[in-house]
Amino acid sequence: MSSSPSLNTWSDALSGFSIGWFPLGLVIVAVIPLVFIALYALTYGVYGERKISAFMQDRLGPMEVGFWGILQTLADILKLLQKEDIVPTAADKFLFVIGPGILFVGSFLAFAVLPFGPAFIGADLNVGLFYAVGIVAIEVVGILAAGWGSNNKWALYGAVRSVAQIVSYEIPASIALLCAAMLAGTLSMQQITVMQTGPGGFMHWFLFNNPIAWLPFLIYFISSLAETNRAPFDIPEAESELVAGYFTEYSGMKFAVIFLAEYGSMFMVSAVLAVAFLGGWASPLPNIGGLHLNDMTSGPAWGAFWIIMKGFFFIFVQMWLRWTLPRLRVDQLMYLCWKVLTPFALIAFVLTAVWEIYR
Amino acid sequence: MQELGKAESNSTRIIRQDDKRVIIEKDLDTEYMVLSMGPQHPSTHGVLRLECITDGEVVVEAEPYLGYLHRCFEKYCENVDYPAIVPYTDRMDYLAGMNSELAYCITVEKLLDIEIPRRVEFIRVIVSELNRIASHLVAIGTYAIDLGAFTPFLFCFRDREHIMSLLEWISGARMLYNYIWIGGLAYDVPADFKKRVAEFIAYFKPKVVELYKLLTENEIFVKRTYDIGIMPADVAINYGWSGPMLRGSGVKWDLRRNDPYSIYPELDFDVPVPDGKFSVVGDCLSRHLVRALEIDESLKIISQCLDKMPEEPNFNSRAVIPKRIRPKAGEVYGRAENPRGELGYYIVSDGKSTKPVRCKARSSCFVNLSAMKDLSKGQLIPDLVAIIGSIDIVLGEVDR
Amino acid sequence: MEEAANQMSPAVRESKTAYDNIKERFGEAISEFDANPTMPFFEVLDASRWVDIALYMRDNSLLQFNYMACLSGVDYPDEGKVGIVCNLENIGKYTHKLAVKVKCQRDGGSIPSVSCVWHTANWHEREAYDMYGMVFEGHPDLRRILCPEDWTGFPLRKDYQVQETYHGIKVPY
Amino acid sequence: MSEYFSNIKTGATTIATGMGITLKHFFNAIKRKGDTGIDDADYFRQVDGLCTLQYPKEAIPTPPHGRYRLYVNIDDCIGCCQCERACPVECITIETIKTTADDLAVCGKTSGGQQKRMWVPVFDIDTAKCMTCGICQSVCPTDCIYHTPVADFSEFNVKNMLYHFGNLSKIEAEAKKKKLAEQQAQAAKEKAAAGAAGAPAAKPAPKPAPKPAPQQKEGEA
Repeated sequence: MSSSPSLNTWSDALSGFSIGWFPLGLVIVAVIPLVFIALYALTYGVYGERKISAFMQDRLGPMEVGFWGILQTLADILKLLQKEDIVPTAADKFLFVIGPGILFVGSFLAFAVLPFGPAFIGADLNVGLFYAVGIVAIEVVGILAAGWGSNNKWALYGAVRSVAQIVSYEIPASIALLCAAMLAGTLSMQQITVMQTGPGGFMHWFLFNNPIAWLPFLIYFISSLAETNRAPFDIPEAESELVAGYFTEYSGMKFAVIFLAEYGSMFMVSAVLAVAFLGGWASPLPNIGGLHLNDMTSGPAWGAFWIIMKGFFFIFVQMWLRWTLPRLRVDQLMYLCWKVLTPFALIAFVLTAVWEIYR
Repeated sequence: MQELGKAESNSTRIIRQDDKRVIIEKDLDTEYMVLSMGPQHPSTHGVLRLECITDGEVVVEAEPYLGYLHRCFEKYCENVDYPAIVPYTDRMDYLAGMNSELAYCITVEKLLDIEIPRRVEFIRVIVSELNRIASHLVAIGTYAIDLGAFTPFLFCFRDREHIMSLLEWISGARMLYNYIWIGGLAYDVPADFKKRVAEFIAYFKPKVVELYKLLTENEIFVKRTYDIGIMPADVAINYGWSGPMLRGSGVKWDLRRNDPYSIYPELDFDVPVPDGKFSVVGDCLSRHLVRALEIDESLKIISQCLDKMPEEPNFNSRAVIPKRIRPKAGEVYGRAENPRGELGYYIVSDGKSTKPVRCKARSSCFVNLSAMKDLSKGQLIPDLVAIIGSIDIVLGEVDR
Repeated sequence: MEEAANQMSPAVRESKTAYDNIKERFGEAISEFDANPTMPFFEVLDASRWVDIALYMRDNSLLQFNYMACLSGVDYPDEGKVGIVCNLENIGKYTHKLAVKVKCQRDGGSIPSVSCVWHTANWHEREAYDMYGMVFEGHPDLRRILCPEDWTGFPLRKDYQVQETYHGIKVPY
Repeated sequence: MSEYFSNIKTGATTIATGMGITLKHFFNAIKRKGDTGIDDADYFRQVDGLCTLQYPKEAIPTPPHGRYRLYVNIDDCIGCCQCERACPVECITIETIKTTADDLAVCGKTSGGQQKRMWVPVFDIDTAKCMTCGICQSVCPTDCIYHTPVADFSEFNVKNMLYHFGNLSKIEAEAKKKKLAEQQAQAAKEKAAAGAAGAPAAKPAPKPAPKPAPQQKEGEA
């Protein structure tokens, strides 16, 4: 009872701390996401996926570098850094080089509007959600550049598939997010989160606040898998069909950048999902009587903790799905998008509108 | 409406409508792309090369190219003694070495006309059925990988590992056994072998059910394989298909039943063929189902063999092996049901030398694969991968 | 002759019955029946009629050899010939099996292709051509199948000498 | 339309079943399979959970008659060269020198009590070529060549894969060869002399017949 509020106070104090005019505390809070991204990509993203997949498959996974192989990713990155940077002779060099860059930038630009806590958001745009959806779609350009620039037939197939897939799945994904925006009445990510905070903890989240929200929630989750090329929608990189899809020709650091971008956008869509339906940085714990759990676990540092945890949870689900399911075929993918997800998204849209009117 | 033909390029089609008016339809000017799939490709199961002519993602024609793993098996056979061929047969179909050895040994025994002790026959059937399970596990597992599911593959390999251990225990090697010899076996089985195999069956049965739930019943898997690569029964026979491929087309043809060898006539087992309820007869799913069901049948056979196997203390498994194998002049075509189909050996002996004059291996994969060109017409690339996977080729046996 | 027929195992007797049917139709074009117990066979003496015989064997309602189990090339250096051995049988109706031999001259000889009769023969004939060098007339796609296309010689002939180098690579190991 | 919904339903349920299975395995990862071998009675009681082993540290034991690295107990070898002839990949090279009569005692007997009549200065096995088929083992009359269960014997230099089992050093071998040659020459001379004296000329043996050996024994002694 006594320690938790002090942590909360500490959290508040941290964000309020400043040396003269310089808000050092806020800067520290602002650094959290950047440090986090690096740490996340290194540990949870790559190492976590390898370990999770290993455990699901009755394997041990990486064990050699560090305790239980925890430093494996670092070793891999060192290896990738040392590798010769190869650009195929027949490749379109400009596109080949710029492709991974666009991918990387596209996946990390969206972090700008991600509210990492009540105190920190890179840019609280009033069209934040719209921006996030739009900027993630820039990846298509990067993938197309990488696939075309490689001058490889497999890469071209991967790129073509990817473009068709991502552009198609933008539609149900956007409509599903629109439902959340309608529930919140705003497009600002921070405002959407604020709408879902309250003393009731998770009771205020759209998902538990509102039975209809489950539908857009699921639709967005499925679409987000497709948008980040995760299984069972990993047809652009389908390793058993297209060798490695659009990044067949990449090696060394360019490959690492593509990889990092993939994990970046994985977290991105998970965080957007958390913001839109699960209250972003809002603490899930409710105030029960005299026990002010919610108040205790709120604040800038706690906020960052909660949104990261929520994001991680969805990444875990993404990995879990990936290591369970076979891959869809191109036409089945389109079937799912246009004949299942899009109609249901539209239905969800109408239902949400009705809910909003008659609530 | 009737398509009269293609003119100039494939983009222009001349179509005659009902009123005899001829119209020329012009599409976007596209070209076919030649896509070389393999020999280094994740889903060609080794070093098969397919030269695909593709129209977008649609395969217009796929021509297989073989020979990247050609190791002159037949030339070798003409230069080594009969017993020394056995280790080479292992290396042909390296996933089912016991079955390859069995096929070769019964062929030579047919030529030698010798009687094999019953216990040897039982052990032979047990090990070759164990190996059949192992081989089908690889087939199912790699098929899952082809379709993008990685976990079932590793589950399959985990269980296959136990079979490998069992076979290593009796033969001394994990994959290339040289265990079944002409006229006998290299060793008798260890004392606890029967018990351990029984334990394996008890362990393995729930794992198969789990595998079915994880893979075979999965809707995505079913959708990926249902109605893909259909081969009608008569065409399959004409192509010389055999084994699970032929049974997948609905022909109840199993050499263990139809041309029985060893002690199979005494054993009670079914020959699974698809009934068309869960799959279209002859499609990839049927072939997968046949393999999955055959695992159950093999388990049945093994448990029967364990019950019926005669116990003979101080059994000498090499008792009837001829000192010098020199068959009388003649020729023989002998065969056995391999996990992949009919594995036949055509052996010619001149009666003078201890080396065969001609030893041809009729490999099942080689024949099954020859239908690839027909099967692949008009399929999508992901379906092409599904079809190759369902043929379950082992390039060691295709190229020999 | 009677005695010989009585000594035959049931399987060989079945083959003999099938053979008699073919003999009746083709007479001199095929040789006598070789009733060995391991692989009963007959030889096609007039190779030019091989496709007719094959078609008859496949389509005759009493024969229906619809399944070609194996087609192997064989070298007969003593006779100066190379040939093929086809193991045929029926799937579904009958249990009879029969092997057929067709031979041709070692140098420049040719055998009619039966790949139009049994699709199995397509690749098997390519293999036989690859290894023994007999030409299959009417084969849709007669190329080498296991050896590289520019390989010289036919490896399974008894008098085969391996080439010294192949594209600058030393061949004999 | 009902098919449409039933499709979605089967899809969802089968995916959920699959995910249940993988999650079960995920939580089962706290357990690990042991590394007892197949000949142990507990083998199938320890198979739950993670099943991979960290190879160089842990390994599945190879069974007692595992067919891996070849070993030659050269003390038992009688130099019959049967393994060399039987080997399908020709990975065994043997050179033998006939033992001179006075050396028979030095040469010794096999563990089976058979008198050895050959020095084996060279008994090389190229384990890099060996395909562990076990044919040499099966033809050996004294069971002196056999596969051991040592499965991991990798080397950085392929030349180290050539195992030497010969029981004579090069110098010793030279000496023995010389000795044999001398004796043979002497035997041939004697024989020639004997032949010239008595019986119609025996072949001036370039290759010594096995018979003269005992005669020599007397001469030498």
